[in-house]
Amino acid sequence: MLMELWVVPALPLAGFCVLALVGKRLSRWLVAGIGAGSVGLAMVGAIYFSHDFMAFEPTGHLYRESLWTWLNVGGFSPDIGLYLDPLSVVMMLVVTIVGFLIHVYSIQYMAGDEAYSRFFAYMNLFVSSMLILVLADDLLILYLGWEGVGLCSYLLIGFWYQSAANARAAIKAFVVTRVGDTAMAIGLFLLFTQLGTLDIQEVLVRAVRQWPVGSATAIAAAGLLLAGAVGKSAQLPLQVWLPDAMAGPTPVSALIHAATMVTAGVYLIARMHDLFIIAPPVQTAVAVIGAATLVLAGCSAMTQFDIKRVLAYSTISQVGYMFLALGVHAWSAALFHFMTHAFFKSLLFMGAGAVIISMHHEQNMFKMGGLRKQLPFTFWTFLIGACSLASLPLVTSGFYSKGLILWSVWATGHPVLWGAALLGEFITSVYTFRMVFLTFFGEPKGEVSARPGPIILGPLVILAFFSTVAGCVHIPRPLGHFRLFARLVEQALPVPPMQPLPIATEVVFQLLMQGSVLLGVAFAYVLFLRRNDLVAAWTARPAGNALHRFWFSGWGFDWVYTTLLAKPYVWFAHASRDDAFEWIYRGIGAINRGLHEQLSRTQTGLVRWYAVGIVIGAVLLLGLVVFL
Amino acid sequence: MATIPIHYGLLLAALLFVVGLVGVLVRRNILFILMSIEIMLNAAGLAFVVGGARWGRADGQVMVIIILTVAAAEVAVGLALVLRFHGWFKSLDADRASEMRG
Amino acid sequence: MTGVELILLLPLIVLSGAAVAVMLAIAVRRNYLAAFLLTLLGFVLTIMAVALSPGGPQRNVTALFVFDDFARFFIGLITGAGLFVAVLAFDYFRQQRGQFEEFFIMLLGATFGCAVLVASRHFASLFLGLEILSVSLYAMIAYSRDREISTEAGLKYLILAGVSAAFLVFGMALVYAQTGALEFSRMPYITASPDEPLDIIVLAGFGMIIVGIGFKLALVPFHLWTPDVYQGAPAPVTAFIATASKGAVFALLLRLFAQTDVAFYPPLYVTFVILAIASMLFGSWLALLQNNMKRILAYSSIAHLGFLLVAFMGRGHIQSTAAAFYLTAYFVTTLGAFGIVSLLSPGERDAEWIEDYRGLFWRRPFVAVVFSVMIFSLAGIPLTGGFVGKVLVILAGEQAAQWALVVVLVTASAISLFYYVRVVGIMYMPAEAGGADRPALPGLSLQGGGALACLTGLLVLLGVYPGPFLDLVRDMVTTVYAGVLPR
Amino acid sequence: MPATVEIAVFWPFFVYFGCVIVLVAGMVGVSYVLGSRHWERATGAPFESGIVTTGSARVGVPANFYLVAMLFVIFDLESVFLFAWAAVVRQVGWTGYVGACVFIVMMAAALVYLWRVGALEGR
Repeated sequence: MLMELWVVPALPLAGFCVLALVGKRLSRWLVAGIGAGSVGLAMVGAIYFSHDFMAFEPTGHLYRESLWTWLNVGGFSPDIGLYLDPLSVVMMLVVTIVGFLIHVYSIQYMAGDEAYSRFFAYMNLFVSSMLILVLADDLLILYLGWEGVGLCSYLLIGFWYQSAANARAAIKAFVVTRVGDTAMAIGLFLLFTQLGTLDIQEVLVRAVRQWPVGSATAIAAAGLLLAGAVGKSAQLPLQVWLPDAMAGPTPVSALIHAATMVTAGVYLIARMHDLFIIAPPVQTAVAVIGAATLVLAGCSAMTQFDIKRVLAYSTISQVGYMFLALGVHAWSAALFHFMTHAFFKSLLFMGAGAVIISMHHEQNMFKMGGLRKQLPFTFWTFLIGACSLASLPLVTSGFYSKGLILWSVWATGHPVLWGAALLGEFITSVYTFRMVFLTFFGEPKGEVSARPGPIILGPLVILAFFSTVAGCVHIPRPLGHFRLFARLVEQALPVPPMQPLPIATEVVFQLLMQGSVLLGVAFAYVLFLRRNDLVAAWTARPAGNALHRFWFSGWGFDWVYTTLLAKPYVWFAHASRDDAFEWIYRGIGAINRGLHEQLSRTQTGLVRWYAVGIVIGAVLLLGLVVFL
Repeated sequence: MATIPIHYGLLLAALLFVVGLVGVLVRRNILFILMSIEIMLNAAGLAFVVGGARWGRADGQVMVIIILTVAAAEVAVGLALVLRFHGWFKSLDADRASEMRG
Repeated sequence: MTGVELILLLPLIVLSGAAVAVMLAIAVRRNYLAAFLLTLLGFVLTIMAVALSPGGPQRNVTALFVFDDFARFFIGLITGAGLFVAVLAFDYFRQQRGQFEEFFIMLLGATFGCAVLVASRHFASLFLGLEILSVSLYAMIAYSRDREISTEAGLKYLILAGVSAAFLVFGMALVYAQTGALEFSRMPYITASPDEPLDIIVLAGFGMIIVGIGFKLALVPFHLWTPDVYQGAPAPVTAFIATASKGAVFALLLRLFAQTDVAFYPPLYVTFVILAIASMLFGSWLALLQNNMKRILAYSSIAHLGFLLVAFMGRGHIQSTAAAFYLTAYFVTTLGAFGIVSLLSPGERDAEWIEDYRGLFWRRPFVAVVFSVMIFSLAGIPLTGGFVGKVLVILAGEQAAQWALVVVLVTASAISLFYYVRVVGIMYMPAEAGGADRPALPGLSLQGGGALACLTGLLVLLGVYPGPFLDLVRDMVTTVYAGVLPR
Repeated sequence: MPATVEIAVFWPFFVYFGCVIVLVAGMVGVSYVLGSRHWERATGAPFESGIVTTGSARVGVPANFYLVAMLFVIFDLESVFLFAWAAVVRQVGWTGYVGACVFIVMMAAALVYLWRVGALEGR
């Protein structure tokens, strides 16, 4: 039966503790065993609990496990507990399964690294934090996991901290997400002061009871939480950290993009859905942000040279789809896409990693090419992942999940957003196959130095399998109408308000979407495999060149932030170096320093002076006692 | 039988205590400082005797015996330390011991 | 003397018996390891005796002692501290030249003194316990024969402790002369009739007792000895002074004032408030730019005792619970911090300068992480016992409506953050920047590392899951109020 | 406690105190007046008895001397407790007897220790 759920997050945490404390003294195999094994056991536990959960169907479709009361004094008694419902079941399963495969992959991928145990320690902490986040039944604990995820991303992006660029990327990720985190913390304070609790279910119940739909407080609270989600999930306008986060080792990228970090925002919104429902403007903002992000990031992805940066922008874009789905109340569609995306994106990253180590750590796609023959295994798995990302029809999981999103967007009556999503489909298939063609087709340009070993390829195969079949848990009406996933998730999340449209319409829209995808593939085939000169000619022209540069730089967001925020801020900081406030702080410092110096003088080292101190104290004390 | 008022006894004890205290503060020789501490302890002993006499009970005198023994133990360790101190500083000047400060 | 009383006395009997046994063992054959193991055995047996002894309120044994749950708790705590100090001292003195077997006699004796102190309900046992503790400490502080500052520290402590003991015992004599009572419970329950002004001699007597206790607790303005003694004493001894000695005296203070309520007589109350405020602020300021780790910890301990007094300044059970919890967290933290200083000290001198810790993380990651946890706890960062303790103390101060104290507490915590973070920062700096004269680090022994791991685990447990321990403390403090007039 | 002081009761003390002062002052004063005041080579030397002094009286005494002195003080004062016991030996009965025995055994143990570590050897 359902019990002892806590072992799932506790196992990776224990792995972290062991590795952090004695990791350096252990042999590499032991480190790998503990690192991957703890997550593996957590995965087994997660599968076991999920099976139990679905088999026994606890009342209300949820299971709470109260672990302990942190401290109980003066009316303040935060309960520490875990919460399992279909939403967290899905999250927990994906996090542990994908996390475990990435850990296994890392055993070989990181084999040459000096800081082997440090790597696995951070990775375990990462997985553990994410599990705490998705299983928390209290916003305080959720925030703990949230911050833990942020900390681990910082540590792992800057894993090779010897290079200044990596350290800068880590700091950038930390600072940018911190902007969102701060907003979220304020949101939590707001919820606590207004509702008097941080227990998630209680918050939702009280919010719905206390606040009418569209009330200002609800909008403020939901907006602040949205800001937090936007920061973590790298959506507009806080998406700038993710492309730079490629500085970390490739398994880290896979973990951040697929299983842990960027999906935290999606989870948060889905978890707090009642709050968002009573704040319609915020809900609309979620959808608009998602749609805008998916198009913008897709355009940037088309122009990148670095294979990992393409994938990074594609993640931003795909999470944009999830936000879009959340924004139109298609909760299960968002979660469905989260699941399939986790599989194929980790597959793509790990495939890209295999390519990169085979090519002497070369990441520029234009220096690759023709790897189809040299790395057949990697090629086929990568191709499966790419098809899924581009959502080629019928055999890929992306087809089902993204199809559901698009259909939900249309059926809930958002034609403009639907148009953006359709455009995004086209762009997605263009940049995906651009990547495939540049890397695996054409003339070989580089030398393959090493072939990936079985421990690297194993997870790829498993993920390729999942990327193919994971779509079967939800099949749309024209193809058989199988709603296992939606039925499960809708136990926890409301059913989207879809208009009852005829099946024929749905068929038409499926075809439209497939048309744009296939068009994109053809486009990529022509431009990047057959007629390279077209692209070259186009980018040679001033307008084309400018657009290319603009997209390449991620729509100039970094430039905007630097000129509009960072530079004025630095200037202002310089200018106000000697202002009145500064004097206050310096004054406080000087006062404390002066007091320290004066008081230190009383410590003369002379024992008789110390006795004088006692006597003076005694005289004062007796005087006070006697005369008061 | 007429007795001395208790306040006189306590006053005497207090005077003795202050004599010892002043001794601690003004003497630089460690031996004299230790002696002064003995005087302070014995002043307390005297006060206990006075109290015991006032309430007509023996526990005040028991306290005196305890104070005496404790003072002896303290002095024994104190003398050992003084010897060690002399070995290091070649002097019995308490003010020499100011290696640590600040 | 009945059988039950003997069983109740068992912890004291075992401790003193262990001291005599170690002494005789040395007389038979001088062996460092044997003396150490015998000491450990003594401590373990004492803890067992404490655990097995019947608890409950008002377990009086003769006129001198009471072995209620309060005494059992603190004897257990202090014996545990003694145990850790023994482990630290074993590694510490092994690297020095000379004979160190007798150190363990002194350690057992000092622990015995502390145990007498927390179980005392009479001025005679109070004074005896305090002096057994002090006399053992004089010898322990001056134990490092080939270090000048060790002798200096011992002598300073001897003179000043002698003066303060004279104050204490003179205060007792005044109280006795005026009330005829030596037992706490027979002293006037002072605030029972608040309109009636207290006799001036009794007040002066309690004032002098506060001087004596204030000295042992290193409250400002009786704190001047602290840094010098902490610096000069061998690191394990410093750990003992900072924890067991202060803890025992604080427990005694709690009992004395719980039973007489004298601390709530307005003039004395004001005195305590002033002592607390001065200790918190002066301790933090003194530590601010200090470069000697042992002195930093000394000054920070002054501030921490000020925090403890804040909890002491209310007469409800919440306040006593907060004080006992805070004291426990402080015990664990301080033992850990000085334990690290002790374990990192090579034979020739202590690892006391802050420069010795530069880049410690890169040389000794485990030790550096443990030290960070300890310092975080001292600073009151969440998920450590120190944080929970501080929250409890602030709540206690808030419930006693002592807003000035709470404000000062928060201010002093903010100031203290500076030097705590500075220490942590230095540990994570690159190691190359340090001086060339840094001594080689001694190897971490199994028992030393184990002790540190235990302390860290305990500290995190206290911070993350304090519930059961809090309940234990809550039940325990109620016994100290047993037999006292109802409020 | 009467506030007035009955000095009359204590007059023998004052007479005794006065007599002591007068006597001591008289002895010192008379010898000062009558004594001879010459200072020659042999004035300070003992005459026909005692030993001729050599060197200064301020010689360093070996540390062992102080050690024995300390031990003496300690053991001497501990015996005070035995006196206290002796005064009430009948009232305290067997409990007191056992207590005293424990006390004596502890003192003996300390003595054994001192003897074994060589603190008693007057080298």
